[in-house]
Amino acid sequence: MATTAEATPKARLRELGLDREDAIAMYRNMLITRGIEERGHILFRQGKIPGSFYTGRGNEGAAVAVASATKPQDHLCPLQRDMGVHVTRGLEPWRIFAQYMGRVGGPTRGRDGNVHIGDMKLNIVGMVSHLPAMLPVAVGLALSYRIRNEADRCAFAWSGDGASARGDFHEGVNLAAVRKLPVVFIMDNNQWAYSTPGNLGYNTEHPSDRAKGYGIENVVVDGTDAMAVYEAVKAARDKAVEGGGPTVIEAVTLRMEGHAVHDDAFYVPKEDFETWAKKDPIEKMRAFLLEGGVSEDEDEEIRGGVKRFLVEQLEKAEASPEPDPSTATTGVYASPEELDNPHH
Amino acid sequence: MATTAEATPKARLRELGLDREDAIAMYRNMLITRGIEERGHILFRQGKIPGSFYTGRGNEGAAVAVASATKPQDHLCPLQRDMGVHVTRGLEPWRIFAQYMGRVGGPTRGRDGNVHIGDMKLNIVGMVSHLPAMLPVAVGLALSYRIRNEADRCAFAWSGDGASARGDFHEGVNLAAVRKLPVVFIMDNNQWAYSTPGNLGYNTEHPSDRAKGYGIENVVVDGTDAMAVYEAVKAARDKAVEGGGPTVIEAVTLRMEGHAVHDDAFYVPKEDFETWAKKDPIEKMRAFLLEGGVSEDEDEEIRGGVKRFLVEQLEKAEASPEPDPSTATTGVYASPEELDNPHH
Amino acid sequence: MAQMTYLQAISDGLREEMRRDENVFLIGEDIGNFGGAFKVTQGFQKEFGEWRVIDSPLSETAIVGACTGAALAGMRPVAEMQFADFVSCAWDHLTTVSAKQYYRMGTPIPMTVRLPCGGGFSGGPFHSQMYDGYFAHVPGLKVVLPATPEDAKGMMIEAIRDPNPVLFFEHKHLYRRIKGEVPEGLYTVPFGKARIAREGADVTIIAWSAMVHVAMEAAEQLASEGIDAEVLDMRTISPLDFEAIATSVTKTSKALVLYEDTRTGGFGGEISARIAEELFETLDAPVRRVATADCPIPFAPVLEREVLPQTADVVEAIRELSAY
Amino acid sequence: MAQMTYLQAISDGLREEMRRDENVFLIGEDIGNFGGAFKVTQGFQKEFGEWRVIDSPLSETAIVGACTGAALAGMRPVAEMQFADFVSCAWDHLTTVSAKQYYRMGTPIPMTVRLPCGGGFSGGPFHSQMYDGYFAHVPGLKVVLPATPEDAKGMMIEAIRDPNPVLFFEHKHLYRRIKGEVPEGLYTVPFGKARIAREGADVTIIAWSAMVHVAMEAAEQLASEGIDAEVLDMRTISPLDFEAIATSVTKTSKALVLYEDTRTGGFGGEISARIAEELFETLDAPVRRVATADCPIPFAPVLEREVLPQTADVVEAIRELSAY
Ligand SMILES: Cc1ncc(C[n+]2csc(CCOP(=O)(O)OP(=O)(O)O)c2C)c(N)n1
Ligand SMILES: Cc1ncc(C[n+]2csc(CCOP(=O)(O)OP(=O)(O)O)c2C)c(N)n1
Ligand SMILES: [Mg+2]
Ligand SMILES: [Mg+2]
Repeated sequence: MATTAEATPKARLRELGLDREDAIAMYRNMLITRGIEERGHILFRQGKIPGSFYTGRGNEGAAVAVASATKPQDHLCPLQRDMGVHVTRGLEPWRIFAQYMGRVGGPTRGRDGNVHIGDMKLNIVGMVSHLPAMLPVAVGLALSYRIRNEADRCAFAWSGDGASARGDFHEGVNLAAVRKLPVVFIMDNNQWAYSTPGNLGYNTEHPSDRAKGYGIENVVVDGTDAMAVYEAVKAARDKAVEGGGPTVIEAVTLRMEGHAVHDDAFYVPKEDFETWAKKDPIEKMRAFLLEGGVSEDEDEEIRGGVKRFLVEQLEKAEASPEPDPSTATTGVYASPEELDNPHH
Repeated sequence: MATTAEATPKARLRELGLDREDAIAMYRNMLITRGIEERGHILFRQGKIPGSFYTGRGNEGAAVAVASATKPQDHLCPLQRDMGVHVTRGLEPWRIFAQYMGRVGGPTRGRDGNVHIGDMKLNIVGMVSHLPAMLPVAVGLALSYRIRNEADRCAFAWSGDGASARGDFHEGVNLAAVRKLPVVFIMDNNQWAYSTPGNLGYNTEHPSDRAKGYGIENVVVDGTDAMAVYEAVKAARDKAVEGGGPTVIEAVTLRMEGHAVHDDAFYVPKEDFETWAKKDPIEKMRAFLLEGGVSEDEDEEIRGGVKRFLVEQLEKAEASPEPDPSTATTGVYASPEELDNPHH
Repeated sequence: MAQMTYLQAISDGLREEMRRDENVFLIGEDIGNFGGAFKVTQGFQKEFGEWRVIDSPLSETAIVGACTGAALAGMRPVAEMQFADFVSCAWDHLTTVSAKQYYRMGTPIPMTVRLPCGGGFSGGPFHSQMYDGYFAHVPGLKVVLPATPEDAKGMMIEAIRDPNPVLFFEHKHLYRRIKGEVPEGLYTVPFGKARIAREGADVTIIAWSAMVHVAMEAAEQLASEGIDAEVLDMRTISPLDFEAIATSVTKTSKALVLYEDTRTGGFGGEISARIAEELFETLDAPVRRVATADCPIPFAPVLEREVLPQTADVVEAIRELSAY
Repeated sequence: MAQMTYLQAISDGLREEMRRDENVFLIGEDIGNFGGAFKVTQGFQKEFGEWRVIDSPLSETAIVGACTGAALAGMRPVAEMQFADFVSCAWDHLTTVSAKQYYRMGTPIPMTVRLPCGGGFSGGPFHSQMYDGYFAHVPGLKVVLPATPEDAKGMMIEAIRDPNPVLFFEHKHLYRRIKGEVPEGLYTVPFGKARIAREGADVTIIAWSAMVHVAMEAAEQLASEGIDAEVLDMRTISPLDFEAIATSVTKTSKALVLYEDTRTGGFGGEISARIAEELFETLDAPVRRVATADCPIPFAPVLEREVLPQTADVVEAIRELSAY
């Protein structure tokens, strides 16, 4: 595992080309991410979220860090544990709450639920359930950059440790490797695929070792260490846009909840939860900031701000109406004008 | 590439646990294989083979050697360049000719063509066109050996250099690796996938390097050297049945004809054809036998015998009637009795 | 006889047949230690061991491909798709290999794919689909869809024993909502024999899977209006018991086909076509279809309700049919 | 106007649109240096370069998945499946992602998948299939199937410009056998507008793709017997020009649906059902269907002929329909 150089937070930030505000923004985005998902649980218990509900608890640091290392022109194809990507890119939380509750204000206007969101204005492609079907899509985005010779543009595709066993992963990564496309593959290794442990999903030390079969590099980082993730992603992005081909970045975390609300994760050893609770990415980031000169007061203010912000956002979401049933069957096919002016 | 130990043919055979008759049988099977396919070309030009036609010229040595290293109880799932497998297992050539010509005597009774053949009495599973769809099937066969604790049984799955880019390869090999199933993967690396060269299909030195992504071993052998192939396969089979998990054996050859009859292979450098013509697997085997004490006369006799045998077999095939059109739509579903008594 | 939920009946059928025949094994995602996303195989791994209840990688093609291979080796594999929707990832294998191998090679492929299917609970576009019509279109595959606990158990056992690839659609919405008497021990319900769920004289409702229950509700409502509907539970659509349809429609002269797949291209169209083609002279009104709208299944309850067939839609359609 | 084969017309449409719009690119197996298995893109890589005519690995899902992505980035990707049959390997992606992305996310996916399809030349079970009915069942996809060179070119251009995923079925049996006048330059043939291939008064034959030619042959034969058949070339089945069908069947009162997909579950069933449902009172006879038998397409010519719809089958069916 690539280890984080021991350095003061300030030196570390300098090394990464980040300033204090960047770091605070990342921290804030992690707090917002967790806040959204925690409120999601409450909404679910209140019966306000239909269907099922799941979160990316434990992965906030990695998701936010990856997104922070991207540029606005990069397309991102995040998956089910990557709410932090949407938050970092600026998808307003009220729209996420609205999505959860099936309201018109959500990015899918009630047509899809949970974290099945995206916003092409923010260059985030909405995921589908079938995993990891969006990975070849990201490769196609990268291919189009290459065709158009867009110099500083990179696509990002996510996959889980488990979903990397699917054919879509293989075909997508292989095509990208063969054509040295500007794409970075993020592997959320949260140690479980639903109830299935890593050793039943892959036969290598790290799931990202699959990269070796494509002749590309993989880098394993501590996914609870946002700075480490940021560093690895930035390097991989630089390499990709310079024509060096794709990299797989594996962010190791533990999925800190069940697969979804109905799953109590009885199969995860309790000690593991305890161990990884101590490595909480938000606490880690907080410690980093405090050590780097952010005061307890300032921290308090940030956290309070996030809380208030989410309360507002939730109110706004609750005010978003249910979709009009008469629209249920419309918009199955796009009309030519929409190519120039898509909904999102 | 694993190199063949320099040794006398006799010592080499002893080392491999083979005797003179075994070697002659392999040679004979290669000759039959090539003879069948050469006659296939003639039949095609005569208009006796409907549709298209393709062969495995250049791969006779590898196909025969692999099959020779298997045991009768092993299931084999060969592909489009592996006629030698069928021949070695004992599928009678007249049935292959009948298959080519769409006659009832072919293993598919005119329902499928070319090398889309199999015979469950010989434990050969008939392939489909979609590549490499039979690979997960072989994994399932191996899985059933494991479930039933059958000690000395191994399944064999083939794939081309090109087809290894498909999801079926990934999912099948991964499952086998994770469960350490008794299966050996043979990769026919004939340097081309139709007109597509290796560097547009995979990004590693060898296509079998894909194995590294599954934490299993790959062995690259000269596919024109039957003894080298035999040795590698035997070792992989031993390992597999002892619980050591699967191996990918890559047999490097050159596809010595176009992809199929309509393809003149203009895209293959002429020098390559010349180079590889000198490495012809049958000539190599012949030299090996002559050096090992088989006389020119004996060789002449073997070759003459094969010729005569194929003339007979072809006659028998030509006598096989066309299928009865009224049967065209029957046998879409199996009836319960057929489970106990399948057609083949 | 024991009272069982539809889900328990499926488990029971699986368990009994696994006890009887050691060639039966299960493979799927999270079916072992976890007991499956819907807990159909809860406790199975304890009873039958890790090699008869196999937790696979996330690989639908490997799962069904391995089943084809195991079937060729004489096993009786049962695959679980975590949701029917994910069978799209194994579409190629099922249609290309499993379905055609017997016709081409003469080698039967006795395998079962379990498919928790259907909508009605805000599963959204990828956890709600009814995939039956796609597969009923494929020669070589059987498509079976029990509507009751008793059928669920008997058809499960029949599916495992059938020498062909069988797609066993278990409706998620019935799992825990539908209870009924289920015989103990081993029994089978043959494929290709519809069940008259309700006798009636005025109009025939042709349905399967969860839609049988919608049809029954509609029939009850209509009874109070003096319309006496016959409800046919097809049980399987491949094979299709067209004889049962013909008998009923010959009696009632009017037919409604109710199905949960999307309207256009769904299997109800095929049935409607056959009725009109083969019973042209008996029909007193055009065949009606009530089905899911031609769009993905939306997530929000208000939208999903609009898209999926509702009892009121059936009642309305039957009223019109009656008045024709 | 130039005389072109069906194949040349497709090439011509592709080439002209690629010249006009630099966002159009092609991806597929062996389409570059080799020019494609059927040589549709011969010379394209020379003209447009390696990054607009891309030889992909043997990976159907990567090919269409990449097209979805490129479409989202503003490109106009055109994928080639080497044979339509292999699209089964990309089924999941097309139905799960490409088809549903616009409904869910509001982002159009303008992409075209070229599918050399159909039987009649001993291609066997895996190089002969007609996959149209499977896709016409999927909301969000368009399914287009030109029958003439003129349509092939105009519909190719229309497909590329359409803001939705379009499955463009090119019938292999027409590639070099069918010639016709093809306008020069850029023009489009709109989707969802059937063409009256032959006017007639007695009976309507509804067909598309290669079957249009079978229908025309049958109509010629029938003319000599005094039966005047109208032949409708649907051109596209999703969208479906039901209005054209209704107009014709209202005139003739009798309809035959002719399609190359397997009979049960093929799209002809949907059309037959709609005719019987919506034109119940105009029909003077039950709708007839002539289609491929419910089995894989066998290899041997004697078997294949038996399974695929033949002109004689249509003639016979129309005679019976006329006599009804
Ligand atoms: C093709 C497919 N099969 C099954 C599922 C059901 N499913 C949803 S999440 C999941 C586990 C995914 O594991 P992993 O890729 O490790 O991602 P994680 O949820 O752990 O982040 C499964 C099996 C799915 N979404 N897609
Ligand atoms: C899924 C799939 N796509 C496309 C094809 C068409 N096709 C037949 S052989 C071939 C090339 C295969 O290359 P490789 O795997 O290297 O095998 P080889 O023919 O060289 O032995 C292609 C593209 C196919 N059979 N299956
Ligand atoms: Mg995981
Ligand atoms: Mg090859």
